[in-house]
Amino acid sequence: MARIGVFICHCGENIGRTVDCAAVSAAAAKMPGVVVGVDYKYMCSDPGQQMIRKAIIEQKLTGVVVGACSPRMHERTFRAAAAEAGLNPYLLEMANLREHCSWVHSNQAEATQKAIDLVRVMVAKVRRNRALRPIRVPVEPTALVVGGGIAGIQAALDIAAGGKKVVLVESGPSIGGHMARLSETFPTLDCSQCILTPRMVEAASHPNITLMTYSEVASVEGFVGNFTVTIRRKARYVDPAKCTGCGDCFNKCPIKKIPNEFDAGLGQRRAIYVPFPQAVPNKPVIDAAHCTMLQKGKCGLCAKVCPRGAIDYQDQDRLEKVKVGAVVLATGFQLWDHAAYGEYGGGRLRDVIDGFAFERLASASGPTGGLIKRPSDGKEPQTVVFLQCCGSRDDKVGKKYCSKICCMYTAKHAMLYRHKVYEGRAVVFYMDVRAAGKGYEEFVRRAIEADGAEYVRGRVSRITRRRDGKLVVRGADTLAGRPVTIEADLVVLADAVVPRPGSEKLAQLFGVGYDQDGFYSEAHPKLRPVETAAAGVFLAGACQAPKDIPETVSQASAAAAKVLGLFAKPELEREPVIARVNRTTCAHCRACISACPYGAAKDFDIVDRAGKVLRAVADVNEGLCQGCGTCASVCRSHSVDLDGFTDEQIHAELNAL
Amino acid sequence: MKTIETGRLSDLAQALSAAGYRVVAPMEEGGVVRFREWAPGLAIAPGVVPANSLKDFLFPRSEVVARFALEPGGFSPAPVERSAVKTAVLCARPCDAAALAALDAVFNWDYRDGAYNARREAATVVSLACSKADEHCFCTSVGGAPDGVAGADAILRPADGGRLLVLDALTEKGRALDQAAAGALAEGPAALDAPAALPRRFDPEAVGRWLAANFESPFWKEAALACLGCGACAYACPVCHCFDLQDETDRAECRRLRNWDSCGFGLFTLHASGHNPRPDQSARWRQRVMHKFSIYPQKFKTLACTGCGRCSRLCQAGMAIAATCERIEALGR
Amino acid sequence: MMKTETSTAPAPAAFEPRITAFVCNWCTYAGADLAGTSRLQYASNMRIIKLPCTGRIDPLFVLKAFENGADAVLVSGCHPGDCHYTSGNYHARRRWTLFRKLLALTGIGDDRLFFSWVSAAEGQKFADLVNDVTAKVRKAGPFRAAHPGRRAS
Amino acid sequence: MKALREAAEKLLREKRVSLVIGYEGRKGRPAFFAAKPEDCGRLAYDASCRQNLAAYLGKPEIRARLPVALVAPPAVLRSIVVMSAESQVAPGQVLALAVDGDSYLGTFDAAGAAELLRAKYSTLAPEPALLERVQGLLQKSPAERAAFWEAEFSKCTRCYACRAACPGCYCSRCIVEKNAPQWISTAALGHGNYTWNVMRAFHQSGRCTLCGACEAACPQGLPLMLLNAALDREALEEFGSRPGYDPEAKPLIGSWSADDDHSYMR
Repeated sequence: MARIGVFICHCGENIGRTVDCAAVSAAAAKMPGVVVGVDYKYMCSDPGQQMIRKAIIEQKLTGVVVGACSPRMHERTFRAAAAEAGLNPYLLEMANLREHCSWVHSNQAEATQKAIDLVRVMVAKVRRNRALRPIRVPVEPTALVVGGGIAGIQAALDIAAGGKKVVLVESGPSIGGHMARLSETFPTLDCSQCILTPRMVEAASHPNITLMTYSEVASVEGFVGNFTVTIRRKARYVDPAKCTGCGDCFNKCPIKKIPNEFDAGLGQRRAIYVPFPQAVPNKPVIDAAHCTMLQKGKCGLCAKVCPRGAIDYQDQDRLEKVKVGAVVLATGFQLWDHAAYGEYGGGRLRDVIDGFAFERLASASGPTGGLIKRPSDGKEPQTVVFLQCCGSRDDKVGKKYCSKICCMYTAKHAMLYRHKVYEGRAVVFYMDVRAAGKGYEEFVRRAIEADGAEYVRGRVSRITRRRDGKLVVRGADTLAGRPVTIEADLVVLADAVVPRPGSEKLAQLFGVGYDQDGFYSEAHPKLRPVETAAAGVFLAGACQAPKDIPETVSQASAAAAKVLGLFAKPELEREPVIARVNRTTCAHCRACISACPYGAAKDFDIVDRAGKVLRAVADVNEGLCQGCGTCASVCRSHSVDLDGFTDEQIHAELNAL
Repeated sequence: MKTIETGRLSDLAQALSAAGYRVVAPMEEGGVVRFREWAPGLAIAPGVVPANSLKDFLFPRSEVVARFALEPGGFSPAPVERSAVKTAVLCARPCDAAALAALDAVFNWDYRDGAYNARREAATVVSLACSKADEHCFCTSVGGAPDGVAGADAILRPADGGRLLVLDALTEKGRALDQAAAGALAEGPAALDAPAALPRRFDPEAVGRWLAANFESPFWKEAALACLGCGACAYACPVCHCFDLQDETDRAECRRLRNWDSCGFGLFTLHASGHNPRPDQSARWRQRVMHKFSIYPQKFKTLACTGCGRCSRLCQAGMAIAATCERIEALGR
Repeated sequence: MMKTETSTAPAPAAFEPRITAFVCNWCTYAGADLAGTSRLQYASNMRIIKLPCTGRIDPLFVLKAFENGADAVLVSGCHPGDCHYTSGNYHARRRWTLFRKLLALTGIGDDRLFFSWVSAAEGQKFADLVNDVTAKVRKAGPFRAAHPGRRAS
Repeated sequence: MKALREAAEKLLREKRVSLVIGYEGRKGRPAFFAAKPEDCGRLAYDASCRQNLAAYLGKPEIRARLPVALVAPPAVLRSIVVMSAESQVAPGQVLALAVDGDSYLGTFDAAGAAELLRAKYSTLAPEPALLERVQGLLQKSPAERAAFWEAEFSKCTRCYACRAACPGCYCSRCIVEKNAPQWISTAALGHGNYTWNVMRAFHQSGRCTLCGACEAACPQGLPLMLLNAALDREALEEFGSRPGYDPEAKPLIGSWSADDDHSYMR
């Protein structure tokens, strides 16, 4: 005979304000099988948990329903409490009276009625719950880090420092990411490469880190603790084992006029190239699309000059499988293409550039050696207009969200420009200046007060190019309430931060969710900002949302800590929500075997003592089963059932409604 | 003689309904003739043996025999409405009426079944003598006749080449119905048609003797190969009366249902252990034949088959109990 | 059913639909949580049954809900591509495409049976969905008045 | 017919099968089981044969006597292919004596049957008249449709003749027989009948070969083929499903494609 205890939480006022908790617990006390029905201010507090533990022991409860917040919030907490009192944790269920009831309804009678129904459903379910034991699966203590920017590098280094192996996959020829392209960094103006390159080198040389540049994730199998990831190693046409990085090949390569992506197209590279002098690994790749040898079979100069015979035109993409227990996604961001703004020249005005282009102009290692020269004629711009929120906070043409980093780097740009062109004029158009962060506000003040950047609050409506090459910037000063026109030599647009192309596809491979803008979804916006809904897959950096360097680095370290925590135990405890087959009634139609996303459902022969096969049925591999229950619902005879969500439980829930 | 035109049977139904009877009669719907509750405007189709039998109205295919209200403490019994509407069944076949003896016997044997008997007492059965028979009919082989009166309260006999029907009341209930229907009946002479000529096909006693002695005969294995194990025969049979008790619960209450069941189903004898004393269809078919021609007669001194032929008419696999009996009789010789 | 002292509910005459929702744990349930954390207000007529994945939802669940007096049923899970179990929602989608046809043929139409993709990020969408579904069902009227799939008593 | 009888006789004489399941010449064309070569003279086939003999392949007594041969018109050939795709028929355990109208087309195993079907019967479809009735019903209002089925389903006695008639219904324990929990009410009334009949049809999604045996077997004349045909159309139009043409086919319900339609989802 069931002895159920029902515990209704007021959550302070959060539930109590709209739900008559006393009425709910009173109603619950009258439900079939319920022997305890009480309500309390804070069930998750220690006295609250103690109340549950005490009742379990004294009332010999066979099941518990806690009516409180969402189970995503506190199910673990309460199940742990139940376990401490000797009740199998899976005999406790939660009714979601806060997120699904008190917070979304204002009519007290309706909310209370709904709360009672939700509790009744859970009481009906918990009466059919069975004690379950967690499933243990071995963990492969190697991590996969996808993305070789500062996020990926930091995560990889921290995991490696924790003594675990890491495979660091980067799609480009070198690690370093966007940070390697920056001149100086706010708010301290220290040189980006000076602080980054040592980390790049450390990552490449660390005994625990296997570096896979020019590589991409092709496919993913398995689950937390036991992923098998197939990596596509793209053809480099240069054997890294032989190459010494001497540079003879790219100095001789006749194809010279390829815009260099690293320099935002302001500089040029060869068909065989290293993206930038400090690249790691500092070994060239051949850009097949531009190489005459690979396109037309003529030339072959690089092969001739290479002293080590490292050039291999026959090289092809290779697929490599790695077994890993956890994954950190750190695929980063790119800038939104402002071509969508016709009024700003639609991307056709050469002297209207984005933030990265300006970084390269300002960078000592950039195409201009750190001199600010405008792309069209190489002249030093005397007036530069910086335009914030270009594509951000604009849900018509651009993005709804704030890209967060633009206010700071624009201030930095204005500052850097003024440091390099003393007489120059830096005008910044802004909607708001958002400088929340240690030393950030001070930094912006400095740009304005010490370095004389002119901040104009307002939007720019139009940028046109005059015959003499001047850019006429028309806008409004909304503080002064008058139109402004500025004749500029260079305009820098702070384009919105958007996810990398293909990030959705990658998310799908790992079963990670993403929002409407393509940024990866965290498991919980506050309490699980590093985890994803896919167990064992963590997030670092701007692939989740726009972030600056310090934020990115701290999240990367957090992800690393999560990975190390996961690897701390040789075995992983998994929720025992798995499917089971009733071999007596299974007709072996094999629908479940076809349906199972994990290959967990498989054929099984029932044999007699002599080993003679009597009958074939379906069977489920506990280790592989992830508990989606698809097999159960394709089974016409309901011979497959799912622990934790059994036919009996669901039937009872429906009968309670 | 009291007569009514065959084409005007609905007048009789109208009169009875006006006199407070619920009228049940064979009517065609979607190509199938079925005993149904009559309502003004519906045409009565007396021609053929309906797909369902009279038993539907005495022993319905599903009925609630008990209710339990779901209460805080648990379950508590709740009342069940016993409805026994005064009913007149028109144009029952003699083989339907003949089945009542067998049903009465089993529902009043060790326990008097309230629900059945209430309906039985409220029912007046007016059968219709058969002037033709099809290849499935075999009432004459099981002690019946195309114009048999067993079990009937009144009988309609075709006359003047089927144009007229002559009504004869046979019991008190019948006479009461006769009174109630007076308005719809004419008085006058009529030449009764000859009942259908239906030669006897087998001797049920000989069949019974062989059955009692040949439980393990290999005959059964092959005799039941075609049987697919559905319940069509048992559900159409005017005598079959096996039922299954099922408790079904929803939020409000638990209902104990009495549903028809069939010895043709594998589930019929399946034990909770998984063991099934009637492991295959041959054992189930044997049970069906033995129950009708051996077990039941021994217990109640009456056959559990009236030769209506519904089971064979409806069987998708062509199982025919009369043919089986013929072969059994031959085996016995 | 329990009634509370503080009842300010609408007049009993007004038809308040009972709507049963089958949602997956990872997307729509979380989306409903987000609606809560965002304090979005929506109609209180829906009762959620949580399942791990839309792939778990057997058409029998839907019929049972109707049988037990639901005036409408909502099935909601992860957007295509987002399934926590990679393909449970694809399996569900195919199932519902066929099943809804069958129900339509037997008189349960688009004003009784609703399907949606609601991600963990779509709290607003969930709130709007509940309001929209509730409004439509109010218009459709009580299911139990009109269908062989209902429980007679 | 001569050719059919000779082929059947040959199979038995050469002991390639222990049983030939066909239709008997006498009125009603009942199922006939020829165990001896000389029985085969009683075999016959014509359009009045409504039973789908593949249903016997789910019957333990018949399975115990494999290998067997079936007299199989196209729809039955498809059933054999479906059953083999669902691992109910082991290769070589069932031979089909393919017939069409009054011609005998040869003896085939499941794979051969599939080839024959693809070659000669690639466009089998429900009769237009049937589809018109489905369309007609869909044009009625939901209330009218509900009323139509309420009237039809109310006749159902739950004798399960439809289930017994269907080769697809080979489950050793039908869902309606699972009583913990009892998803489908056993009462031959209202919602029990609705749920039973709807689920019976749904469980044939992507599997029904439109042989019509269920409807032919129904003692109450329920228009079950309306449900089957509607599902068959939907499965064909949405997913290109053609059950019974490929012995390797994956189950329609139990597989998926990223391109499946979901225009009806919000």
